[in-house]
Amino acid sequence: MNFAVLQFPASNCDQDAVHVLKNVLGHSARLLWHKENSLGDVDGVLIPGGFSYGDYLRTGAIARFSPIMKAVQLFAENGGMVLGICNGFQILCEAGLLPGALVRNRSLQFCCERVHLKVATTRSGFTRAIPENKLLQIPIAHGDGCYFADESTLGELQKNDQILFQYATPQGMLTDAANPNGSLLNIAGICNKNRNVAGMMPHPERASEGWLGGTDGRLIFESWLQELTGRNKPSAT
Amino acid sequence: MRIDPAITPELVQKHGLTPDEFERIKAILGRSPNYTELGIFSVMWSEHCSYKNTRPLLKGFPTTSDKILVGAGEENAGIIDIGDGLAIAFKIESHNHPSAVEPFQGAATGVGGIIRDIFTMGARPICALNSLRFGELSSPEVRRLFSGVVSGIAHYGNCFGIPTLAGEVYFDKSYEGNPLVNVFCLGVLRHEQIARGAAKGVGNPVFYVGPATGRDGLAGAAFASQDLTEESAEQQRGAVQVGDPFMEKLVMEACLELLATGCVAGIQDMGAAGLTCSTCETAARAGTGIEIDLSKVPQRAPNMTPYEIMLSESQERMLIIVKKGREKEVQTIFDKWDLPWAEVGFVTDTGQMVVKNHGELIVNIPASKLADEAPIYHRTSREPAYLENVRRFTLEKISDTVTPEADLKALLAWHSIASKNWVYRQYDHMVRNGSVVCPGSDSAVVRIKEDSLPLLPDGTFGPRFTEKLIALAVDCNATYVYLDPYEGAKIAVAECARNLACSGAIPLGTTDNLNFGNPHNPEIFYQLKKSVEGLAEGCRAFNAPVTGGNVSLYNQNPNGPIDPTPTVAMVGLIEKWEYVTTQWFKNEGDVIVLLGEVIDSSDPLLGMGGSAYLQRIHGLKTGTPPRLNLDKEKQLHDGLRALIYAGLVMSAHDCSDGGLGVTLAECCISQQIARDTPRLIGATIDLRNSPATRLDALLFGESQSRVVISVNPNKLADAKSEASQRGISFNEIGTVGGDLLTIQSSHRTVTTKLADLHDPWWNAIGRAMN
Amino acid sequence: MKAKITVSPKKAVLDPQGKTVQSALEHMGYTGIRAVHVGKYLEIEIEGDKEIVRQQIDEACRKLLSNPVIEDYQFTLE
Amino acid sequence: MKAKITVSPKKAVLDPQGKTVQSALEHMGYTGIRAVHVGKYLEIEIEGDKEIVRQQIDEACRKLLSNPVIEDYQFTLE
Ligand SMILES: Nc1ncnc2c1ncn2[C@@H]1O[C@H](COP(=O)(O)OP(=O)(O)O)[C@@H](O)[C@H]1O
Ligand SMILES: [Mg+2]
Repeated sequence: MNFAVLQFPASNCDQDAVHVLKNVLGHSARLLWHKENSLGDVDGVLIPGGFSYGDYLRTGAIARFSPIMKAVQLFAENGGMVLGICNGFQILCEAGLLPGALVRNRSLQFCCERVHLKVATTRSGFTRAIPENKLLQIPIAHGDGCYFADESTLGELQKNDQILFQYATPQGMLTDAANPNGSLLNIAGICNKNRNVAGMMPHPERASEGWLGGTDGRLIFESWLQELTGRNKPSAT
Repeated sequence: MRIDPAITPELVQKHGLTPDEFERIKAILGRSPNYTELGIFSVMWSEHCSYKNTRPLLKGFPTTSDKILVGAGEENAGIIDIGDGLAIAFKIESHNHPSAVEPFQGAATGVGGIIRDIFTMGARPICALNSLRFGELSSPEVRRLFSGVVSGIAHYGNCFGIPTLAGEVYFDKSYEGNPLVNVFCLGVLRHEQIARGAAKGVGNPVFYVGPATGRDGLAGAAFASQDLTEESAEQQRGAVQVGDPFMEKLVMEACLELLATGCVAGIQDMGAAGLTCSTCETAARAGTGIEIDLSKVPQRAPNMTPYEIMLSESQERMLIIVKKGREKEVQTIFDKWDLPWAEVGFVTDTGQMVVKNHGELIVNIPASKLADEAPIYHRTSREPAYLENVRRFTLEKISDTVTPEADLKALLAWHSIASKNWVYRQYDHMVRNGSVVCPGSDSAVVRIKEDSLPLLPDGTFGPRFTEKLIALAVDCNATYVYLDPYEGAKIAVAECARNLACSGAIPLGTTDNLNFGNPHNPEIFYQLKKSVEGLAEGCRAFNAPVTGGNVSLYNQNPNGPIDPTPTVAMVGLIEKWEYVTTQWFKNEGDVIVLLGEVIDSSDPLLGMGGSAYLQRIHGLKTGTPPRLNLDKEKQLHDGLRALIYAGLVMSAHDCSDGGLGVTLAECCISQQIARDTPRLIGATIDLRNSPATRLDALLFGESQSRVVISVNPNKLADAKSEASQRGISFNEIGTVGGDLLTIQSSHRTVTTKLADLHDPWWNAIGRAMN
Repeated sequence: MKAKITVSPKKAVLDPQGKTVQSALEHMGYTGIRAVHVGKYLEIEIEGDKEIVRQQIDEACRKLLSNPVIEDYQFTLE
Repeated sequence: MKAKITVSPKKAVLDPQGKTVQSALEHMGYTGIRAVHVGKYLEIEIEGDKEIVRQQIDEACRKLLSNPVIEDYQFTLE
């Protein structure tokens, strides 16, 4: 598969995403500068973590106006699969490709640690390869990861089975103590209604090699690859 | 037009220059300096830039090895070969005074500064460390400084995208009002990618890159508060430097991209003393001259004077000397990254640093005399009076413990020993996908993979290589240094090297940060001198030459000087993945072995002098600290590495603050799997055969040259024979397993539940901060 | 001209900063505090026809300077 | 009563956030922008004697709500 990993000014997990897609999973992945207007020939788009535009004003707020985001919008409308990780999730929300917003952690502190994630649904192209009831261990690293949406949006998310991941205790309970940032419903990741665009605060690319303390993150990329296999390429401008 | 103030003796004095120094300046120039020139001399001849008080001492450091590619003092940072054509650049730097004034921005700009020092060398920065000292957390002001500094480091490092992978934090009254913020950065590059801070090639244009210059940082020691302008008083004083990590990330990416094109003749960051330092040093290094015109320098504030522009410390700026005819490539790259740039001057053959403003000559100084011929002072030293009292301390003055369980918990909760997770959780310590061992073990370990490197001219990372593993640690027990500067400094080096050995690494090099009080005080100068001797001795012993460092003097508060704090950061190489070792116990049934002696019986204080135990339990900061035999220590490290290489070691943790008791507890409780998921694993220890006369010394004495390892029982015989061949003492002291830590001794049995140890240790700092 | 823009968190959005400031103020001994909200303040110096500028600022607020999911904005032009 | 407080970076101090927002606005096509400054906005709902509250808010601004080293504040009471 061919992946484009978007590169905004001060994206800083861009190279990490390329590394995992390319060197760990053996697919082709290249960095795509935000000033480009076209995605070229790609099967999937990954918006990586980082501090695009220094996180100034609001996380993801400025990046979403970059030229490349128009192409991403179109790609997504045509069914193309887009995954936003951390800052990528924030950008997707700002761009309106995902509902809700990510606000300051309730501790008001940046938080970097491994967390437990309950997989709320395997009915998505980003979670389908995850064994039923498996609790994932994946690191988070963010200062603005508190997921917020109004009541009706939350209701929609639940009704449509759009919640992908939720912060959980080691036993899989969705408690307040397990919630590192105050996210509503302990939400760590969601997808859109069409299930082709997803965002998550945890960093699966940091949990894809055993030496770095776990490989649970790989299941997410493997789900994506499974989903892409046997799909037609969406038209990309 | 503004009129420069007259050069009076008072003005010279306000610039921190002595009458003798002023005479020297006049001799160099053959005339009296003007106001801007005076400012330039004052910053270049400050301790920060010239090391005028410490240079003779620093000569004692070992600075060579067959692996050193760029040595101490040559450039912005030293560079060491790590094989396969790869190299690492690293350095530590202090930002103590700025952090005292504005903790968040002071610490943030400290991180920014050290990162620039590294990518200036052509290296891609891949990890950062920090070493911090504060007063005690019971004070709200200290809490404000502590949380400000930590979030400043987090803000800059996280946004820039560098993992802050290790560090240390100590709390002691002596740092109240004068916190220490030392930050370290390490970068990676190929040998042929080394860049130089030299203004080579007469006629080459000089570029300024980065944000516009403002009146930032002018409040430094060198600034004289004259009525210079009509601007507000606040603007005259100069503004606190504000860091912009976003800008720095772009500047770095652009600079690395630019260096790959081969159109750069020389490059230097504008750190302390900004344009002044970068222009005269690059010219001095190349033996050339340099001429710039200030009217071309981007300026943020209106009506800036030449003096202000030359002395400004605005952040995230670089000076780049470009090969003539290739200016276009520079412009293309900086435009791509939306970075401000300007061509401000050119390289000359006159040896002079010439500064003009709209064509008018403002500054004309021989560059090399300014950069390299600062005065040197041999200060007098005198043994501090307090040391006599220290030596008089004996153990008879305190009675042995009858509450060892409570003492152990108290020590684990003592803020200098307690887990620093409240700190390092705020740092992104995993970005760049290289963090093999994260904060929480003796050393951090980072892997070097292809994308750790700057790109080559062809846009690739170059030939493949096997991933490399670098271990890092930073240490200094300043209490020891206070109580015995020479021995304490030696111990700082030894502890650092021991931390590396515990992780399976062999030392490559050292960088140090000398944080001391006022060197004009002979007692302080004594601390400085003896510490440097101790560091030098230690670095020699472990074959870890000093590749660079930093000096920060005048660290005092109204109550007196800080404890002498020669912070040591050491970098090592782990040759194979299998050698990577962490400090926590792994498996039930493994045998616990103490490498080294249970207690140093030749020490009359049994390792209790200066110990955490004396400080925390008895409120005493005294006693001669433990002795350290470097030969024995080196033998221990070599032996430990041999055991690790032979695959015989499951865990290794060095015995330091808090002694054997704290070390064992940490082996049981320090593995953190995920949020709220520590892995607790117990141990049963039998010290009944040990010779100790006192229980407190047995549990909490800090005798040196000791490491606790765990060994699979099937490999015990092999381990024992390897150890005996290596001449290191090998004491089986217990077994891993259960949910208690039990320590039997001839005095009594000490038993604690692991959860009761973990909670105070893990949460002490967080609780103090809430 | 100067546009002075305030952006505040919507009432339904968790405002931990407001909460923290409130309890810090209470710790400092201030009484009678009912609520604290923390938002953003922007000042934009801009030239142009006042009515056009007004429209532009309003648009910029909607598109970039605030996020309608979580924030409300207000501005004045001087 | 409501105290409306704005906290802005001092003029002499670098305001990277303001700079970044300014260039974002320019990229989006807005013209005529001379400068952008980004600061904080606080609303405090508080009961008490107006004069006393004014003093309290002023003190709180100096001690807690702004960082006098790099920021200026202003407030109104309504
Ligand atoms: N300021 C800090 N930043 C990052 N990591 C830290 C910091 N302080 C301590 N740590 C980490 O916590 C662990 C324990 O530190 P320390 O108590 O100094 O250990 P030791 O006694 O072995 O030197 C180490 O892994 C260290 O890197
Ligand atoms: Mg230490």
